[in-house]
Amino acid sequence: MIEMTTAEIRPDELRQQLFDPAAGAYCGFEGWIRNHNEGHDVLRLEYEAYEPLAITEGEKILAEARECYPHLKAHCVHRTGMLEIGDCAVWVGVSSPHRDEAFQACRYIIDQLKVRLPIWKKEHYADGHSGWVNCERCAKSA
Amino acid sequence: MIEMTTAEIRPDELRQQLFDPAAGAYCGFEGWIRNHNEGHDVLRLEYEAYEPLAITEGEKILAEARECYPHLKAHCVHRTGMLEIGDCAVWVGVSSPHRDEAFQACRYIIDQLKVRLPIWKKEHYADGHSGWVNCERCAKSA
Amino acid sequence: MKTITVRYFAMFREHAGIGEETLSVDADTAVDVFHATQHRHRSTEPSGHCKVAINDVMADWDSPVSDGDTVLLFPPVAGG
Amino acid sequence: MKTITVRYFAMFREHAGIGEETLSVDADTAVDVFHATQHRHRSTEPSGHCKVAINDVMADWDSPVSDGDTVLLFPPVAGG
Repeated sequence: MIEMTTAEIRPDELRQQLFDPAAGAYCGFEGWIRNHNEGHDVLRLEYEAYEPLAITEGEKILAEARECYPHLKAHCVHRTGMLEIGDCAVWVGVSSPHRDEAFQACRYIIDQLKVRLPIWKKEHYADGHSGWVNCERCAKSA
Repeated sequence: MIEMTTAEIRPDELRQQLFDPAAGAYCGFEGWIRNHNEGHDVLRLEYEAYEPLAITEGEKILAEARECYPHLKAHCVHRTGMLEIGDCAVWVGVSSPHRDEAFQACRYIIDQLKVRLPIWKKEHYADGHSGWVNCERCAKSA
Repeated sequence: MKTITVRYFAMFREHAGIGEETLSVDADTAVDVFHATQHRHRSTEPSGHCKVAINDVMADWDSPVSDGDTVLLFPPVAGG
Repeated sequence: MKTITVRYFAMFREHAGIGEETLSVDADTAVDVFHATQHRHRSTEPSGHCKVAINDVMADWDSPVSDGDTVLLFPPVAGG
């Protein structure tokens, strides 16, 4: 299941939903807002999503992971709105019988989420400027 | 830092120690007690450790990971004693600027802990028997 | 001419100064709609970095558009 | 003959029926101590799967032992 939220992400509560007596391994990933990007001092990040398609595409990604690893339980939450340094922007949790699947599935899910979900982030810099991440670079390389 | 404990492992409190304004990624691994192993129904698991060397060897493993990934924060807790299905036996948490290092370092640490720490586990089965994990197999293959 | 509702997101919305508008365009496929909006808002983002959906379903640039469709224009994503 | 304190863990402790004992052994290296304990407790675990420490420091099987040393015998590990 994938959820979009404007509220604080609580990994500890979320991971409990993945409990399974047959699971020996849990792998969790969190994306935190960090204070720098490509040489800029970042003060905060603003996330915008188009939720209907973020949910549809996210569910597809989770289904792909479960197809590769049949005993997987996987869940993901992505936050939107204005986030501060240290806030958790995205959480992916996976439980499975063995650790190899848990690591691989968790990695697959976050990698795919990053490139396929219609979610954009705007960085607000210490110098007062702001910019959409990636977009400026794409425009330059055009 | 590596800790040995007989108390419940609380990943949420532990992960907060890894907070770093320069960290954009957090990867956590947990080993849970599962209800089966190699075709046996498992009721509970008993962990025994030789703590002085478990700590020394664990610190070495964490130092190796930090040498590969200089901006890493890493921490590990291993529980000992009698554990029930679903209990967390080991937790590894890693934060770093980017997700690639976080996943790789977390995986390195848990893989090394499993083969290098002087920690043994005895499975208690539904049929009333019990056995030290791995040891029986090694004896057979001798 | 077809009546197409276009929705802009993130950088595109800021550049267009509007989140949604309804246009009369001479367009057979999604990329024709994209080019019409670029002309209208003097934008140069290449379609290769962007994605498009038609009526809330992900589509390709050469997917056909029909009168009354809503076309969603997604700039490059950077989730997580 | 040297006086060596041997500590057993997990499977070894259960097999020996004791956690620690002090032996008089004719031993130059750690593996000699290991073989002496195997003979004593009729155990057949190969040293290749096991590890050894001398006075709380990880050692090799061919590490020398001295009178008064404590040798720790570790069966195969399975942490986590």
